[in-house]
Amino acid sequence: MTAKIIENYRISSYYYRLTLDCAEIAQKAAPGQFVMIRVNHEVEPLLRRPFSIHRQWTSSSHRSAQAEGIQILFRIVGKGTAHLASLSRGAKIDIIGPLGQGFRLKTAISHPLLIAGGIGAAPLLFLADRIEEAQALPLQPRLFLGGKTKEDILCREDFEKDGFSLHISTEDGSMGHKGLIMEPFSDYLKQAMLSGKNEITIFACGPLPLMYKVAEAARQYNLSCQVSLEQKMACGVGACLGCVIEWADADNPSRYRRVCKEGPVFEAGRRCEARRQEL
Amino acid sequence: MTAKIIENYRISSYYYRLTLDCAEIAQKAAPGQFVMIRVNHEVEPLLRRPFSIHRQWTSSSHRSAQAEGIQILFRIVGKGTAHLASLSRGAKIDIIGPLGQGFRLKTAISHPLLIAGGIGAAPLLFLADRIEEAQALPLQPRLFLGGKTKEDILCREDFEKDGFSLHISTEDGSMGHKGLIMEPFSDYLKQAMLSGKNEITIFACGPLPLMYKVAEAARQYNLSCQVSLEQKMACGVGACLGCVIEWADADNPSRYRRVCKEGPVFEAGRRCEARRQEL
Amino acid sequence: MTRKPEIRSQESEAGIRSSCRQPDTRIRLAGLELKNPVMVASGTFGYGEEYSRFIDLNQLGAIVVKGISLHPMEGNPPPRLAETPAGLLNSIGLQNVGLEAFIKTKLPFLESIDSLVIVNILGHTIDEYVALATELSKHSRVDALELNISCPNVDKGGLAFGTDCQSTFEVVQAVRQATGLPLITKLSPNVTNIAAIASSAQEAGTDAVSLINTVLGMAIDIHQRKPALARVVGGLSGPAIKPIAVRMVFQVSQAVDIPVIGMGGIMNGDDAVEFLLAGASAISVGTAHFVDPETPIKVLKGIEKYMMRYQFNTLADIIGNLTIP
Amino acid sequence: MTRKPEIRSQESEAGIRSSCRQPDTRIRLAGLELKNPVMVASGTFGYGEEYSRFIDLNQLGAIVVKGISLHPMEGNPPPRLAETPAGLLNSIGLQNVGLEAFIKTKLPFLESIDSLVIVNILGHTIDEYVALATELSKHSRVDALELNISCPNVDKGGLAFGTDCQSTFEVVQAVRQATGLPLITKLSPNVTNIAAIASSAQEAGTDAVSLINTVLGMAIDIHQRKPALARVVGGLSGPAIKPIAVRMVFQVSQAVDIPVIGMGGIMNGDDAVEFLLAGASAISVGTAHFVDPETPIKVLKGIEKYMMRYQFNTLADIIGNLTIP
Ligand SMILES: Cc1cc2nc3c(=O)[nH]c(=O)nc-3n(C[C@H](O)[C@H](O)[C@H](O)COP(=O)(O)OP(=O)(O)OC[C@H]3O[C@@H](n4cnc5c(N)ncnc54)[C@H](O)[C@@H]3O)c2cc1C
Ligand SMILES: Cc1cc2nc3c(=O)[nH]c(=O)nc-3n(C[C@H](O)[C@H](O)[C@H](O)COP(=O)(O)OP(=O)(O)OC[C@H]3O[C@@H](n4cnc5c(N)ncnc54)[C@H](O)[C@@H]3O)c2cc1C
Ligand SMILES: Cc1cc2nc3c(=O)[nH]c(=O)nc-3n(C[C@H](O)[C@H](O)[C@H](O)COP(=O)(O)O)c2cc1C
Ligand SMILES: Cc1cc2nc3c(=O)[nH]c(=O)nc-3n(C[C@H](O)[C@H](O)[C@H](O)COP(=O)(O)O)c2cc1C
Ligand code: FES
Ligand code: FES
Repeated sequence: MTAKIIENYRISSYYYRLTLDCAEIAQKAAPGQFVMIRVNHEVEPLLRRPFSIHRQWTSSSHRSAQAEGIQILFRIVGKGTAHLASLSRGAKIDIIGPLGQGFRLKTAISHPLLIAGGIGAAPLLFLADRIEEAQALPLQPRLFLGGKTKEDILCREDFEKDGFSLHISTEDGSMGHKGLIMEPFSDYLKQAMLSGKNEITIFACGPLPLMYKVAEAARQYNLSCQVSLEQKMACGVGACLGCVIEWADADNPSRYRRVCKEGPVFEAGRRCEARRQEL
Repeated sequence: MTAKIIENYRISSYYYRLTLDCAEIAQKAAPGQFVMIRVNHEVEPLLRRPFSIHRQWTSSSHRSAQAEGIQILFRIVGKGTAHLASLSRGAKIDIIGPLGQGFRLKTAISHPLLIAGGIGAAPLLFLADRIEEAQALPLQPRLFLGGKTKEDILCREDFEKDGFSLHISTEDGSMGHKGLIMEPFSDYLKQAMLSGKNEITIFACGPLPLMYKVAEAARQYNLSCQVSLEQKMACGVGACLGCVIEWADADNPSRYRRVCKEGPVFEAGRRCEARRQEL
Repeated sequence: MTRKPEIRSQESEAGIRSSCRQPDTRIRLAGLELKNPVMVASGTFGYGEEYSRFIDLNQLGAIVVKGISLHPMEGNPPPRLAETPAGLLNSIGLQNVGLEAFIKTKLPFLESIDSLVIVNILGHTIDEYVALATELSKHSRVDALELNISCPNVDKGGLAFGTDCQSTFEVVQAVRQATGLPLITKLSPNVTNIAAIASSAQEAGTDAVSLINTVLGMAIDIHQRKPALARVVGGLSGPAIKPIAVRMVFQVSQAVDIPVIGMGGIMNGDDAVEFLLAGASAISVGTAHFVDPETPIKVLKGIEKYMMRYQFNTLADIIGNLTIP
Repeated sequence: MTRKPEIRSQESEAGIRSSCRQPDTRIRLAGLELKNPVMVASGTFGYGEEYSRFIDLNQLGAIVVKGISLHPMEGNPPPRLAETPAGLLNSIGLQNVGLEAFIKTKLPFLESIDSLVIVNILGHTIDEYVALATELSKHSRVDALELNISCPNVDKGGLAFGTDCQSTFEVVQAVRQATGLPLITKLSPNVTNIAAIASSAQEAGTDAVSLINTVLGMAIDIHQRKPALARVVGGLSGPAIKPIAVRMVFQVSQAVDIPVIGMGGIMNGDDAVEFLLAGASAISVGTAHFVDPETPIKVLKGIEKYMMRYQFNTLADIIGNLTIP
């Protein structure tokens, strides 16, 4: 379907926030789901590009207003994203979605811990919005946000507005803790376990190595954990079998699973003992 | 080299006049020569597109001012020209030229007859400018301008400013004579020959069938004639041998000749008896 | 935003209006009656269901499902995809649910569709192909079989069946004897002489040939200094291969008497017409689904528009209708 | 106008600065000493002179001139060119001035250039190849010969020499015996097993192989319902064929011990590096000249930049430097 660009806002040198008018997708969207965008009508790039749904959007300030569109938070890494960044308000783009399996929020979550690396923050804000809307939590929800430099620390204020307490780290120390975000996250987990706060659910999105480490930590403490993974995609709808990843759990013994269909969000914590060695 | 767009003026639904800042090319340019333009930096269209130099351009109103740029008159027919039409003032395009062999104006021309079909008018205006600058002609120069509809009749006023007397025809009769431009042209030739005006030199540019007919007429009356031809091109510089056309004359017996190198302007009149039958 | 000027069509619209009769796009081939010549290529359309949310499957001439093997195959390790200029490299490794699960879990959905269903089959030995053909012939929802002969023949050191006339003949003949279903042999383009392979398949009794499968290709991640695909070499599809596909469809059409189903880089109606003019009786949309799930419908509309514009009433009027200078 | 945002490089610029030593891009192959690995492909660069207005020919590793035959050839009728998605189809028909005129009118210009000159030769019989090689070996300005074996072998019913191991062996061996010049055999990609052909050429004594020549393709003008090229089928070049070329260069490099010269769709330095990593010792720029005459210079700069970024000092460090999972 076609969506009109409401705004394509440049956050910093490489990050953009794209607001799209597409009520149909917006109203069906769940946190963790994604859309496939055709950035132009040329043969290069040939394929659509996958982007997480960053937020539902509404023009009205009324809280209970129906969603009229979605936002995408993206980083320029190649041709497709560069082209997307060049589009302006009023332009129309071809988009399909919402696609894939998002974060599962069915059971009451008493203590959500979110962890993101860089652009991984994108889908977590939608999740944070939902957590904030739906839940009166016994403990303050927390977000661990890591990046290379302070430019990669995205949406800080938005998460704070959603009532999250933030832990920030940057590799160059330009904001927050200097180092990798796994360090404060591990420390927190260790302490939480000591103090008996084991009703933790982890939601993670970011580079694959970070996802492995988060999953490993979750299993170590036997915590519930969901991670959002990435893989190159062609169809985005489960038809081509191109986007598989090796990520199995007890309920899903098949070796390769489609990021676009069974994912992008996968169970990664205590329910994933079957193939622990492979992660 | 790179040229900045000074203006990309939309003449009518499908015709544009592009003014480019490229003094180097402009100062070397001769009427009938062309440039190769890279319309974008994508893989489609892959190749440069050839365009005749329509006019030299200068920002100053002083007549003897040095040329600072060139103009291109083009018609949208496909991807490349559509993209070119979408470019605006200030954009930079990659251009090489001037290329090829233009109209030969060495000998004194007492009675130039120009004939153009549609976009064929483009290079003829540059020629008309030169004729107007250089020559005090015994007879008024004439231009025969044909098109499908009046939209295809280009640069009327400019040719008139250059002192040309105009004969116009359109297939739908929306301007001038209703019919093909060969009709008034043939009539004129016939009459001119009767009245002994045989110091005629014909300069033609337009669709291939028209060029064949013009060449045929020139040979019939034993007149000097130069036609500008088109062929798909790849290199534009004589290297690939892709743009050949079957157009031989007494001086050039080789069967296939490169439009980009030996052309685009070829001798077609009395000097071309060798292969008359092939035309 | 850039202005997007319209492209002037070389012919006036009047030509289109003058003949508004809806053209007849039905086509019979290999004993099948297709409501139109637009099929979907194996492996690019899953088992049909995946795209049912995006287009009306009943509008398709035929659905060719993802290649099925006797036993489930887990496929190749990721990464399985790489984009190239105007093309896509894939190395899915023939991952599929296997014959049994296909019949149990995938075929039922297709019962509700009234387009033809063609099952693409693959094997590593002739016996596997025969077993697949025998079993699938028992199911009335299966309208035809498409033999993917681009698979490694384990009895011949892993060389693909379809790269050799003799192996092609043998596998097609064996399957021909095992099934009464219409049989389509899908040819590999990675051969010196595709017309010769097509002739062997014809001799062995195939009812039609389809082509082209993907062209072997490779891409390298120069920053990591490793192949972009885990399995190094993959299959190239998409617009990049269209001229190769058109050439092969033309060559094969000249060489055989059976119908040809053309594919390779078809993105729109004009591309499809190119294949029909080259001699194909039907065409398949493949990679284009990924770009736009509605492609098959748009392709059909494009073919119809072309037929109306030039006043062709039936598909037979355009198939192979090419003037060779 | 559209804003054109920069693309963020995945590695920081610091990596580049840390090793500013100019890398050594010289390469020896087939007894030749190239100042750099960037050559220009036969048929895309005329006889050198055509592009001398646009680039400094002395900066090229080698100039491979348009294919020369014993007698002048007038080539195919037009149209000879058609554009396809990310590709170019050509059917020049081997038009060239012939051996005698080449020596008289084209070679003198090349005397003034200090890059290597490689003459691409083509014949319709083995005798023609031998005659060409014999005569060209007498001219000191000719540094090496490149054998185009994609030509129809009239003694074998017009099948191209390069589609058959035996014919390849025969023609290469005959030319090998006729010349002491370094001999490069240029392979056709239109074969089932290019590694086998390369091995035959090696066995017959070629000093190097170059690949790929163009891929056979076809395009149709659907409005005129005739082939876009007068001669129906032509050769596909450009970015579209790059993945096919990289695959073949990789396969051939694995199969032979002689150096490989890679080409097919190289548009920039990154593309060239892809071929080097796949195993090529040098590369040729072809169709890209038409897009940008400065491509060879830009490609060389791109290779150097890559080497500096990853701190490779010599070309040998990157040739075939590929991790296979
Ligand atoms: C489910 C999912 C959700 C995503 N959500 C977001 C998001 O919210 N915001 C965002 O900025 N990006 C997101 N991505 C990544 C985004 O799709 C890629 O950055 C984009 O496709 C790159 O396109 P390109 O043409 O600019 O880069 P290309 O020119 O295609 O590639 C440039 C570089 O990016 C890498 N790359 C390409 N595709 C992917 C991919 N799918 N995953 C990871 N790396 C890739 C390439 O390997 C290469 O190094 C998501 C990916 C997936 C699979
Ligand atoms: C020496 C020379 C000078 C030219 N001068 C002008 C000029 O001043 N103004 C102008 O508008 N056009 C001129 N042309 C034609 C112009 O080059 C083509 O219209 C243009 O290349 C079409 O590009 P496209 O991508 O828009 O069309 P494409 O998508 O490439 O093709 C669309 C249609 O145009 C036809 N076409 C493509 N290339 C050519 C070509 N070289 N000649 C004729 N038809 C072609 C195709 O067959 C097709 O029918 C000239 C051509 C030559 C060879
Ligand atoms: C992801 C993918 C998977 C494919 N799987 C199969 C398959 O299982 N069996 C088969 O015969 N062809 C398979 N093909 C080949 C296609 O059916 C088709 O022949 C090829 O892609 C060319 O058409 P296209 O360029 O329109 O995609 C596959 C192609 C792609 C891109
Ligand atoms: C117009 C043109 C003419 C060519 N002529 C020759 C030739 O005479 N001899 C030859 O061996 N290869 C010839 N080739 C093939 C090129 O040398 C090269 O192998 C091929 O184009 C692939 O490289 P590219 O994709 O970079 O162009 C020609 C290619 C083109 C495009
Ligand atoms: S992208 Fe096609 S199955 Fe996931
Ligand atoms: S376009 Fe290459 S020789 Fe004329």
